[in-house]
Amino acid sequence: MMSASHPDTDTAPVLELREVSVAFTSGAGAKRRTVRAMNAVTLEVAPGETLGLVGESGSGKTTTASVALGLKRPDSGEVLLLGEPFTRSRRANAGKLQAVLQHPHWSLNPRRKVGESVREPLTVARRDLSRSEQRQRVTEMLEQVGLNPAFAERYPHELSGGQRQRVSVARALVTEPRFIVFDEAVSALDVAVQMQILALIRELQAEHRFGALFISHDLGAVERVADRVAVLFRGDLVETASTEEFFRNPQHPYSQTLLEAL
Amino acid sequence: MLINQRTRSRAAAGAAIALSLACVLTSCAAPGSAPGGTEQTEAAPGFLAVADEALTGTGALTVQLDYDTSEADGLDPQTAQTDTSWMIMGLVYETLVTTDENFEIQPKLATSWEQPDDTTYVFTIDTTATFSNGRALTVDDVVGSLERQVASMSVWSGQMGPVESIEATGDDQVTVKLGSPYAPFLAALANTPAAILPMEEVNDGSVDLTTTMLGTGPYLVADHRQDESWTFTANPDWHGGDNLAVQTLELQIVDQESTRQAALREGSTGMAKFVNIDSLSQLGGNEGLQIVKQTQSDLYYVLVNSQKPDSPLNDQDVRFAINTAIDRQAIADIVFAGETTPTGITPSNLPGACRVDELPSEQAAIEDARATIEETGAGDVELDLIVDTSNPVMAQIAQLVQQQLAEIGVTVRIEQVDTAIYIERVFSAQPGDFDLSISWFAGYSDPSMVTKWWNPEQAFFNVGFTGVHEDLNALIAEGASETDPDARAEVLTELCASADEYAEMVPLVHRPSIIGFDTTAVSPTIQSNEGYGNILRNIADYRIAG
Amino acid sequence: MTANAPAAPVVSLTGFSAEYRTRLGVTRALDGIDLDVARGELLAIVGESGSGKSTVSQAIGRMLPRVCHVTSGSVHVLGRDIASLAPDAIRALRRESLGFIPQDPIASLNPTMRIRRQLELALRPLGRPTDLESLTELLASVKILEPDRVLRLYPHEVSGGMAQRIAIALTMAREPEILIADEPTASLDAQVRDEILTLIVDLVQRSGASLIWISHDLGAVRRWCDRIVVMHQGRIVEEGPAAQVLDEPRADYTRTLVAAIPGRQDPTTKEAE
Amino acid sequence: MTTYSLPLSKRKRAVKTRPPRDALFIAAACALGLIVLVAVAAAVIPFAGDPARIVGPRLSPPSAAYPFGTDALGRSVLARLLEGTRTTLVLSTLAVVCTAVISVILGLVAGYAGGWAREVIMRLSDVLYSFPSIVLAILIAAVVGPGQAAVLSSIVLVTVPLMTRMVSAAAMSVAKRDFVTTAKISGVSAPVILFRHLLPNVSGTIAVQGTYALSVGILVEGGLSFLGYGVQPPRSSLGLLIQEGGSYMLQAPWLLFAPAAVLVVAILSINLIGDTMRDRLDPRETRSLV
Amino acid sequence: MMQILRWSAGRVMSALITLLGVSVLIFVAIRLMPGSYEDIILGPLASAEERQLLAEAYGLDQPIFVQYFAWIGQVLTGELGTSYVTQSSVSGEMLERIPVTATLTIMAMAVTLLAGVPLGIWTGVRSGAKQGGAVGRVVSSIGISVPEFVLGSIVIFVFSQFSLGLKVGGFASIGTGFWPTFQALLLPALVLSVFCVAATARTTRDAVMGVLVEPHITAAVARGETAGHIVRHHVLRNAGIPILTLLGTITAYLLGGAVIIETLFNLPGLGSFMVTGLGRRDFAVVQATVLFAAAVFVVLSLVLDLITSALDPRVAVTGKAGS
Repeated sequence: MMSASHPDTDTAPVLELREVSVAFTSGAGAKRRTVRAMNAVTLEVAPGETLGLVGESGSGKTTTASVALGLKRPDSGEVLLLGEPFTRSRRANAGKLQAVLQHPHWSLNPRRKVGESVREPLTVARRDLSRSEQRQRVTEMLEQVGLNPAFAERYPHELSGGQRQRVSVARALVTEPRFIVFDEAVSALDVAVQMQILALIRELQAEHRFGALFISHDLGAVERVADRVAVLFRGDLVETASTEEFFRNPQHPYSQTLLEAL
Repeated sequence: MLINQRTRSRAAAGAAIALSLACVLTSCAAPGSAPGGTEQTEAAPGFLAVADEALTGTGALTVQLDYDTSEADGLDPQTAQTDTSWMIMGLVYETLVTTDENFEIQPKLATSWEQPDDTTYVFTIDTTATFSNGRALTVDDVVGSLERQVASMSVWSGQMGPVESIEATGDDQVTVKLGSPYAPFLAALANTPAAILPMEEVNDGSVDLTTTMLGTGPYLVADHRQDESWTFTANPDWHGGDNLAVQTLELQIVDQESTRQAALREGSTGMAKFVNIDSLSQLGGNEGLQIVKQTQSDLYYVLVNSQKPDSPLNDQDVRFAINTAIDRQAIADIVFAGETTPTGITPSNLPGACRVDELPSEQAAIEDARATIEETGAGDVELDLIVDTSNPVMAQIAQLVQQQLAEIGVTVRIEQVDTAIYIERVFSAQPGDFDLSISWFAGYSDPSMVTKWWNPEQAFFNVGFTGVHEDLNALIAEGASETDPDARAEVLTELCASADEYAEMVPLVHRPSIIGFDTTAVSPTIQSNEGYGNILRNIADYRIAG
Repeated sequence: MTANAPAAPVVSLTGFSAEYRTRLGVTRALDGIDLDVARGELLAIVGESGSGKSTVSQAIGRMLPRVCHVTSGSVHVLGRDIASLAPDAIRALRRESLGFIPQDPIASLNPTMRIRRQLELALRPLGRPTDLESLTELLASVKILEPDRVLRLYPHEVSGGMAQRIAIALTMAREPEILIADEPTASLDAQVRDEILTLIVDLVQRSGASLIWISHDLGAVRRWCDRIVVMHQGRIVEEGPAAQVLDEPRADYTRTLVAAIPGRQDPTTKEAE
Repeated sequence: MTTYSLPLSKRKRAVKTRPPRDALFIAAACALGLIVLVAVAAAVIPFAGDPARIVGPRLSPPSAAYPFGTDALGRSVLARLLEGTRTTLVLSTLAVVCTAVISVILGLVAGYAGGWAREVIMRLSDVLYSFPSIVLAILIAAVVGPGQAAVLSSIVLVTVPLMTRMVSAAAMSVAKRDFVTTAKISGVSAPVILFRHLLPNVSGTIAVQGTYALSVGILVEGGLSFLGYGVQPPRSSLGLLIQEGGSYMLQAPWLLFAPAAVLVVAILSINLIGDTMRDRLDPRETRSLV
Repeated sequence: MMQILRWSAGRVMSALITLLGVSVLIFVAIRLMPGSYEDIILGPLASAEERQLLAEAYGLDQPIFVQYFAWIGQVLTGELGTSYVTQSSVSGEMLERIPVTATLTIMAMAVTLLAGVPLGIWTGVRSGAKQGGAVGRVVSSIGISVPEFVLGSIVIFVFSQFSLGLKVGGFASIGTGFWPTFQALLLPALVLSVFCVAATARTTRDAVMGVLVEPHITAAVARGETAGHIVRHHVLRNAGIPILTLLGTITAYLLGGAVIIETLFNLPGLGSFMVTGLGRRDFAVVQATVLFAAAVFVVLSLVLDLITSALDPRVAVTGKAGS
């Protein structure tokens, strides 16, 4: 596994999970079951790198995402963003991390114009920019994600699923965060549209050098966008390898069954 | 959106509503009754209805009243304050004497009495009478009861006048001596608070007067559910005879006027008491029902609070101006559709009462009143006028008084409060926490009895809003002690004028009492005039019909 | 247009158009569809979401939502124009001849009732035996391992694959002549998908019924279907035998669709970036 | 940087057709509009005269001189009806606005914050909700003092619990949406999330519950006046007029039916408008089995 | 089974907290009301000493929280205190009045269930068809819009003016055998049920329409099952939850809130007992009746929650209805 954190900030990992464990207790009495979502998971994401995280539903992917985003405090273990543990207030990390989540239908506030949704992170992280400067950044971002800037004036219900997910990506990048989590970001889209979004992410990452954690149950998508792949099986991190290595000969039996199913 | 006559009836066809509309159009109801009210013929002199002797059957009678008795001392008659309590307790307890349709004193437990001089009364007791537990009435019961009443310092002990001594002067004779002549003494003895109690059982503690009633009267209590119903059964060994037609009497407490009307219409009650003057015309049309209007000596009055610090009402001229502005006849015509008459302090239906049109406020001119208000600047202070929600008529009178006072530049804000708040702000608070108010009280059966309420030292309840006026108090005392009728009438007229000028308690109109009964169920005897609000006064003479 | 199969087609849509009229306005769903399905044929309809393929499947069973109005053309099932059928006639058609396999199997079961009770209720109107023994046998026929345990469970306690097997068992018990499966494996996990598809095709071939399979998964369609219809924006852009449509696509839209099949098809070659 | 020009399925520009004409909604809106218009107009130009002044003989039937007849004191019923309608509508609307403000704040906080905050708010609303409403109204009327303030506070306390629960449930479901999570990650403060993201998305629920609260408000005002704790004379309200009319039903049916008709039409149209708004704001697919 | 107990233990706790809240609210509120009990019972002619004496007799002069804990202590031991006005035990009075309100509630509920739910289902199932929607909505809206005191006054008038069999003033016969009580309560129950039937019809219609669009119903339709079969087996069970919740609220309204009908028809029920007690500032009566009404509501909601979880298994596991 990766050695201790690197002093040099350029290659220091953007996100570090050390021995992170999370357990849920559901039901009660006889039916009381404790589900171990994450057992001692350790992983890192370097700047400019995309780590693919795969696993079946119920393998702890979503829990890992909320821990990585600081939405859930782990039962044990450490979570470091840019070397710092998550603090109580989220304002401190404003602008440094962002997410693109699964449901295109609910990724944008239906009652606000698309432009305003994209501009929102700036209002917290970049108070120094004036309103018009912020609007200018929004126009640039929309162009970068391949959308006509005029979309800023439209409402979410006037956009297709693919277009809405592009807006989410724009919103995620507008504050040039160091770390982005993509939690099943494309699984609800059509195959053709998925392709375009994945290509877009690769391209923007090359330009902005953000670290990304790409979570999905779809190996095809992970293969197209991830540099390294990590496999989660019932809360355990069973294998981590480079994408090329992983797809050529998976070590762990569970990884093998995943690949056979393709 | 104007709904004219034609479309309204067409639009409502078919629905239950149409039934009532059809009824209206087919003359069920008298169109808007013009002022002056419906004339009423008396069945016999002094009686609105007389029981038909020919009917010999016996049975049950149901009577619906608007509220139940709920006194501080439970069922003890001596401290009872409301007319409903007097009526209900009057079914079980009996008094020495009673009043007839002309307010004359008639014998009851005292078969006869003489007055050797104007401060001594000697009563002959009917010792054949027995209490319902079978024990015969004795002079000790009479003496004990009257002494207990005088000592009780209750409302009624004041009305009994200056009693000095009560002694048994023979095994069927009791003599009462007064400190000074007191004309209304016999009238005071005629009301339930002066009823004769079973003193032997009271003294030995075997009867608790607050919870049980043990009297010599015609009826016994079979069951009581507070605020719901009373059930009485005839007292088999009542000294007044055991041929009572009404063997079981049920009193139902129904506070909604429309529900009482409905019950009478559909025959689920034989008799009912009404407060709303329109019951007369609303029920008049139904055959089988007879509705009579009994003139009560009770009267509505306006309270003018002269005691509230730095209120314009401290000035008697302002109060008199307000009194002048109030038009009693208009109230009688509009609120009560002409079914009642104005009254002075002494209830106008009692013999010797003062005449209303001679009152100074009736003769004073409205313009003078308006001038007084302008001079004193009383107009620029908004006065509050509080009324009790328990009786909707109060609010109607208040709205009329408000308009009448507006004529002379006095602005009034009406505030409807529930009974508890009303009593606290008007009677408990010293000084009264209000400017004007409207209330009513019983007029009793002797003109000078009610005048006592104008002397706060004897009345207590109006200490918070009435001043003490020596000259008025003197007139009140004189009115009570003057036994010669003509001389008394003069004193009372002077008394009325003086109280009218002080204008702290301004009498308005008589409080009408409407009684409706189902002629196919009962043939009652009902007096045209009533002093103590007892609509069942002649229950013993009632006959059961059908 | 394909040559007409000798026997009369079991399902034929002629010049069929429909549009959705909602508060947001009118959007055209189908634009002049001509489609015939022969008896025993395994037909796949592919296309993006919003291309109208689901609307076609609903039209066959006259299950169009209320906001969707037929503007022209007709649908004939087993030679009868379903628009003119009386309510109980269409119900009889659905009961005896048509079979539907839902996209979301768990949601297609009544959440408040145990599986056994639902099976009894569904099978009793058809006069099928509903005793415990025949129910377990029915579930075994769709390769459910412990049928008696499954019968006692509630729908939310069953896995997606298991629920789909139950749905299939329910449908096939009625021996339908036409089976319509609208993206039957969309909500299932990867390894369960193949088992379900093989089960469906096996049952269809054994019963001789025709299968209309709606999907956007070209890989799976290629393996099982005789003929493929490609739809785009409410119109059929291409139609033909599976191999020909996928290997030498004529319509340019089909070409882009085929290009979009992720590398899975051939795990060894990674798409050049 | 290549933009992908793949011809995605372009959404046909939706043709803006008029919303489906709902006859009921139109009728209800007109009826309510008429009532409000006439009541307000009467305040500006008292064409029906001063409601408190006595104009003619008591209890006279509707005629040319008195279009709606006169009441027990001889006042024009039309004038009192207009004033009564205005009082009732103004009081209920004001009360519902207060209810909405309180319920939205409590509901949003309860829906979003969850945990102990939600528990406290829910328990408070349960306490008020399980309290017999008529006793609650009388208590407030007595403590606050009879009159308009009492009616206002009674309506608020009777309608806040239900509306808070509804808003909280709606807020809870919106709070789970992705755009709220993203806002949280972007460091947006809680109050901003409440009012920028949650409030616009529960406005549908608020509007619908608002109309139902309005009709409950009118009923509470009527009930209070019926028991004598409501509006103070000589002002009138629909409840007061109906209560007075109730005892003159045989002799003067117009005293009861005029205000009763206005009250029923008002509540009926408010409820129908409420239904239509709910269908409009979160349109649902419908199916008829028959 | 254990799991259900643990889940409802939490609910019971919150129910108790709610009841505690109600007891504090009513205790404080009536003491804030101007106009005291002494004024009422002693009447206008009482002197200050008499008032003080009476206050001490009932311990009304002690600090408020002392009085509260004394009262709560009593209530927990089942002792509801004595009415100041009638000096009789409150629980005795309540026991006499509860049957009246209970019978009225049961009869009104019966009418609601027999008319409201079927009407709701009928309009719900036909919601698509043109006339189904309009008629259903107008009828149920009218039912909700007519206040009881309007309907009550009209009914009382019509039934007494034209003897249509039912008696208006027959309240006295309550408790004297089943049939007279039933007759006496039939009319008020019908008036009361108009509102409840309309409200139930509306909620049932919404619930049914909501269930009809669910995928499992689509599957059932696809299986060619008849409308009756689908409604009986699938729609009712799933639409049951919102209907039950509303029925709970309605029953609570009937038990505590039907004061106006009790006043109009002069029925000695719990509601009018509560309001007259309030008018007389009879603290013991008001506190006991309000607490009782609230307790009934809270217990009812608990029972309904349990039934809801039995109806929809997903609730039991996840703690919140799956819908």
